[in-house]
Amino acid sequence: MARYGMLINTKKCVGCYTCVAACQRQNNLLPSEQFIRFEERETGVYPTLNVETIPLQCMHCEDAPCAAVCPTGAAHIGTDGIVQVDQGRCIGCKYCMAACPYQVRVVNEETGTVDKCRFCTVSANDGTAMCSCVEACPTGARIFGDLDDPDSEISKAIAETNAQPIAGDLTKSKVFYVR
Amino acid sequence: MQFEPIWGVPIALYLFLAGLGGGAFIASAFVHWKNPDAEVTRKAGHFIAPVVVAVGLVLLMLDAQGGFHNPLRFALLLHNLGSVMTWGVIFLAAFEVIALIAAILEIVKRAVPLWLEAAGSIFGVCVGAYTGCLLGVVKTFPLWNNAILPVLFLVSAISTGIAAVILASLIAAPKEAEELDELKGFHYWMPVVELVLVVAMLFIVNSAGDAAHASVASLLSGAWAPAFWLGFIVIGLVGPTLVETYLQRAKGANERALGIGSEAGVLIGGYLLRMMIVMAALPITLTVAWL
Amino acid sequence: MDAEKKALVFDVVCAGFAPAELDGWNALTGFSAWSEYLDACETIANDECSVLTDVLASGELMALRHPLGFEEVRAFAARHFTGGLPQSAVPVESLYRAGASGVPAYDGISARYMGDLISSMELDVPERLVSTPDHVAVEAGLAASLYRSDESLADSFVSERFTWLADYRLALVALHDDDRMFFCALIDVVLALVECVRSRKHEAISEINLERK
Amino acid sequence: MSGNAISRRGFLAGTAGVIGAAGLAGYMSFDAWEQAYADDSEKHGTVSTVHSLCNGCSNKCGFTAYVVDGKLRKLIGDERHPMAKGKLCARGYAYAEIAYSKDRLTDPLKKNDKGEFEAISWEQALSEIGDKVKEIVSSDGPGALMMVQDPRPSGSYYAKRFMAALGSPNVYTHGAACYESRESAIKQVIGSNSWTSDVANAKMTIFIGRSYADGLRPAALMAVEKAHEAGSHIVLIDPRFTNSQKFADEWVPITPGTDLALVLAMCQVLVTEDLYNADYVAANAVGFDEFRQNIAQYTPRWAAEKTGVDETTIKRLAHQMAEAAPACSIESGWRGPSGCQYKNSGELARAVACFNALLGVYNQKGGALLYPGVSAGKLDETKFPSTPKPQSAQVGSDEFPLAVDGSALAAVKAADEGKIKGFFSYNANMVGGYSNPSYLASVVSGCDLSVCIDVQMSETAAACQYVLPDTSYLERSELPAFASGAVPSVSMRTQVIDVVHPNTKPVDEIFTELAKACGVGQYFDFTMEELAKAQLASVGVDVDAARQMGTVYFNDKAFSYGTTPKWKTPTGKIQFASDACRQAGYEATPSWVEPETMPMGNELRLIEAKQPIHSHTMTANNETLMGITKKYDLTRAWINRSFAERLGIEDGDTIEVSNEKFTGTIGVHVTDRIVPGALYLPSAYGVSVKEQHTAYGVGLRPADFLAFNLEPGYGSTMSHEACVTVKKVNA
Repeated sequence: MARYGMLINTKKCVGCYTCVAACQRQNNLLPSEQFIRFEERETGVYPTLNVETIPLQCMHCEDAPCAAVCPTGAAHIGTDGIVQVDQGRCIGCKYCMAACPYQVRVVNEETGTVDKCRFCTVSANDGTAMCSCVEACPTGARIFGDLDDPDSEISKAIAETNAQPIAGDLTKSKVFYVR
Repeated sequence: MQFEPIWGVPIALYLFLAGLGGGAFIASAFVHWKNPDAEVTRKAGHFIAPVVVAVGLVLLMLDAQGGFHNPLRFALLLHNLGSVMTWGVIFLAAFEVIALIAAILEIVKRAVPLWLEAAGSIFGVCVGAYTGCLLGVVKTFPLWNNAILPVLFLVSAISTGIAAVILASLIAAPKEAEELDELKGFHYWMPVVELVLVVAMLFIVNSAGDAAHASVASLLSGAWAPAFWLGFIVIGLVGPTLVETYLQRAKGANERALGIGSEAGVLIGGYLLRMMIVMAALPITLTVAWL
Repeated sequence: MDAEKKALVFDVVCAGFAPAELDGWNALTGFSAWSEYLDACETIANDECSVLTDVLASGELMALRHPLGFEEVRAFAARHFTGGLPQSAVPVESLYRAGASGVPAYDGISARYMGDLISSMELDVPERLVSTPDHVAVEAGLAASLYRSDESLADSFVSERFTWLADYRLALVALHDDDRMFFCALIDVVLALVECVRSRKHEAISEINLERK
Repeated sequence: MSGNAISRRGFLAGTAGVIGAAGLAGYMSFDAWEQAYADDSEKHGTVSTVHSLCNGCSNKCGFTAYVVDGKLRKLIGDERHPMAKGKLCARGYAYAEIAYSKDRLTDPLKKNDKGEFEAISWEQALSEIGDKVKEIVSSDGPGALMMVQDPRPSGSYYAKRFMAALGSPNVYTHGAACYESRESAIKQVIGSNSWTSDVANAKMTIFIGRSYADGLRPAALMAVEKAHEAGSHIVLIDPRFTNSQKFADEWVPITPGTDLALVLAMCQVLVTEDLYNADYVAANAVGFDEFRQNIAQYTPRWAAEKTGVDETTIKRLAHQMAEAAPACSIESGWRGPSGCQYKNSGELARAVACFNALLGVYNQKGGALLYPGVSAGKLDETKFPSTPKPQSAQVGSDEFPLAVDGSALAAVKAADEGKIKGFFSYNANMVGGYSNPSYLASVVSGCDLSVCIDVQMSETAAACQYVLPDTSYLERSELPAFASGAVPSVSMRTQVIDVVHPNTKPVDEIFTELAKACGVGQYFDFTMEELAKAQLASVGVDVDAARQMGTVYFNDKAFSYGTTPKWKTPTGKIQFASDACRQAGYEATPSWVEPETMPMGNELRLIEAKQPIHSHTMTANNETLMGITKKYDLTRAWINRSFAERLGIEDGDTIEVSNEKFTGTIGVHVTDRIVPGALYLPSAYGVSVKEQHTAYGVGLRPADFLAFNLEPGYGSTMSHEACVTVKKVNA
């Protein structure tokens, strides 16, 4: 049973929004459904500056607060630790949106249900190449893989760069950041 | 980053009405016990409780778009016993059933058995407190995530419930209203307790990180300051307390009008409290402060 | 109301919203044919479940009485039934329903359904409408043919398919063009007819339930 | 009475509009269909893949399209494509929505006397345009026709051939609002239009007003990332702290319009401190002595005062570049300060080319590479007859002799003077942003004949009499797209989905039929596929193999380091001094030219630049991209923090931006990422056509603040020569 996770290296993120556009194309999402949101931090004083763009998306937490509060069981931790939202059960009460400290869940205006990053990189159903955020990123800032496999690219990268979740131990996040 | 509140007026109204329903039932049970002859007041309480809770539930369903499109899914609400909302649904269902039975009994002029009044009151407390817990368990919003909120919401629930009942009796049966001294006695202290709770809560929350501080600031000095100071504090708490103190000494001529005014104030304050807590809360800052 | 009258209502919409030949339009709007159409409108208006009378604004009633000539219909279509203009009101269903991508766009779910339906019923569509099978002229044409073949099937198709016309009517009304009243009238007649068919269908269903109890 | 007046055969399966039993059996309700369709949509969803080229910008990145049941599902950047290298950008993924867009043109349109567009038939459109063209050619000659086209594989061939067939030399690209000054000036120095900086292998690269992360070409962005990781010293000289800062070591903020002074001073340092490659210059260049004398005056102190960059930095940059030579270069730029933005853009490009020459970096590893290209060879004259030589010179070539591609705006000036009567536009939106839109719109609508060929309504189309609907790039195959590169290549755009609107035509058919209508059909007696086949055959490539592979490389023509390029200049040498420039009114060697205008007092210079998710206004009507713009308020103007504080303007306020041409209000982003003397506006917004429902009325358009004024000698639009004042608008 794998334990999928992602590494995002903000030192390589130039804020070009390709990942969110590719995610919308890959998963056929509404224009208003953006599974990735961005925070931008400007530090330093003119003219020595640094601008950091931080992509944020579902962290697929192992102790997912969204799954804990979801009354209908729509938000649940599925196979391989991927937090999923069963669109057939979701009533759109938005409790999970409140409970998620990363604020990365969005309402599908058409169906009234809530959805979020589905780690679609793992489930290329038609067995072909993916245009998910990981493959689409032009600077290769994202790595996806099995955290339980020590030889996987992501495990090695996390060890090498000492990547940390964005908000420390706020939740057992499975997305690690190099900043 | 601009933050759009997740829940809006419908949910704030739902939390307010659920609490008020619970409080109204408790008030009418109390009246039943302490002032058996205040028929109209008791009936009012027993009618208000189920109606306002029903209205609240409808608002909840309207806001939950997914469920609204396919209503069968609401049955799934009982799936996750770990979720406060599931418990809320259970309490609300139980309370609504009891309140309806009580209301029907009133209509057919049969006495509402005391055990039913007691059960209804217990569930009334649960409903009042659950609304606070619903928000309280959410770590994302420091303004919610503290132990005082459920107590504050419960006190406000009972206070607004009593206010509604007294308001009804002032309007429908002014003579009965004069006899409700014990009820008014309790009711007199509630806004004071609420004020203490709010001050304590905001004081503690204010120190819990910059999202917390920003939320409190937006209440005290930011966009919500008018609603907070004028609406909640003055009209909702201080105003009614002053009026009640005045009424206790001088049974003035326009005692009824002042009473109605103060009870209405409590109701307005109760709603504003829910609206502000729901909509002024700002989420934990990951890297950039939410404006 | 007999099936032929219902078919005629849809013939007029089919010809009006995709004007092709002069003689086809003149045949429909000739004195005898058009009075038949007005008669059909009358029956719809009098039907207790229809709300046509108060829906039909005075302008529309007047427009119905004096149908536009072919040249006026063709010119209106040239100005407003073509894509890409602020004054466009292209009568294609998927443009008035958020598609899979949540944005009204061509080739929506209704287009795919109508496309599959037309091929499975071995019908062929005029070349210039082949890519928009959910164009109102195609849907109306199919409805008319169905009414001339199997009324109950036609009723179920009509009750499902034409609900989008209410949104389309809003786009029509918003046009700054006096002739729009005529086209709004045609749409209102269809909407009223659909309303009757739908409510009649519910009665039919409820009757069946009663019998079964 | 037949059930269907709308069609010859209509729905008749039987007679009188009756459907036979078999037909009725085929009926299924929507729910039944949805159930059936949903169940096996995965099973019978046949996935087909096609190689095509993105149309989101002029990079034309190659991608593989995955199509299920005739509907486009996803796009994957082609690993083999030289620009994409396996990646696309946000526009690549989102712009594909254009095929099904609600705002697409579906029929040929003509303006009626009330100025409203009406759909007309292709026959009517073609015959009326044909007659009008013949009338203009007979009365004023073919020189009275002009064409503006933003080059795309089929578009650039067919548009040029159409005009050439008529005998008109007036075919222009968008160059005058993009690269005109840069390519023309570089050609004066080294004989080629541009170079590609070998950033990945360089020790040091300087970018002037250019950001690989905003004007995003995936391959280029990856190259600068690789350079950064390899420790290469990347310098950004720019009034803005752009997204490329992630892979840069140094931001040199500079007063806009003064980059020329900085480069001249750097040249001065190399020459006076004898740090230049004397042998290389002696062997390859002419006019160096004249250059050396002239350059002496441009001391770093003089430049520091002009540019706001301190003297030590100027000297240091020159020294570091000398040290890193030859594995270094100043990047050529794209639309930036050397492309078309200032009165001294041309001179800046010349100075940059000379600086690189001083260090002898051309064709060196890590330097400035002149990549080989391959183009189609000679074709069979009978099948593809060559078009007649135009009798007159291109309009504007007299007043702007240096312009290598000619200036469309010069032609607009001629049209305003009545010399040009017929205007054609393909896949371009001149009125929307090349210069002042209201002026351009008035000139275009003043022409006797104006025809716009596009996929959706634009400012240019709205100004034209006739609008012809093009298919979207996903609904057509196109001619081979040859690209120069380390290994020159050719890539194919193949049709991905069926034509959505039957009344739209692909560009090759439109121009073929237009040519026939204008009586020059004999030059178009072939189909696009035949031409593609012939073009590829002429360079030994099979068209079907090319469409199958997407991109084919000409390994035998690969570039190799160290080769000295053939300088295709009149003197056959690198020209530090250029006669053509002297005749055009410039100094022979690159010299300082004051910008047209400088901000005075509280004025700010209005600068505009690209954002990674838009290609100027072309992608503004896209739901997904505009969704990103709205969520992150990307329409906001930028002003410098200290400047804003002086005026009491805070981040998020609304400000009024105004000058004598235009006034508009916009949200403001107060930031240190811009120099105090400038106001930045993104170049993708302010679309003024209601037909684009998503884009209309969102944000401000920088071009509205610009007066129509052309750069001497080159004819570029000088898009940054506008100053504005700002004031806080109380919300």
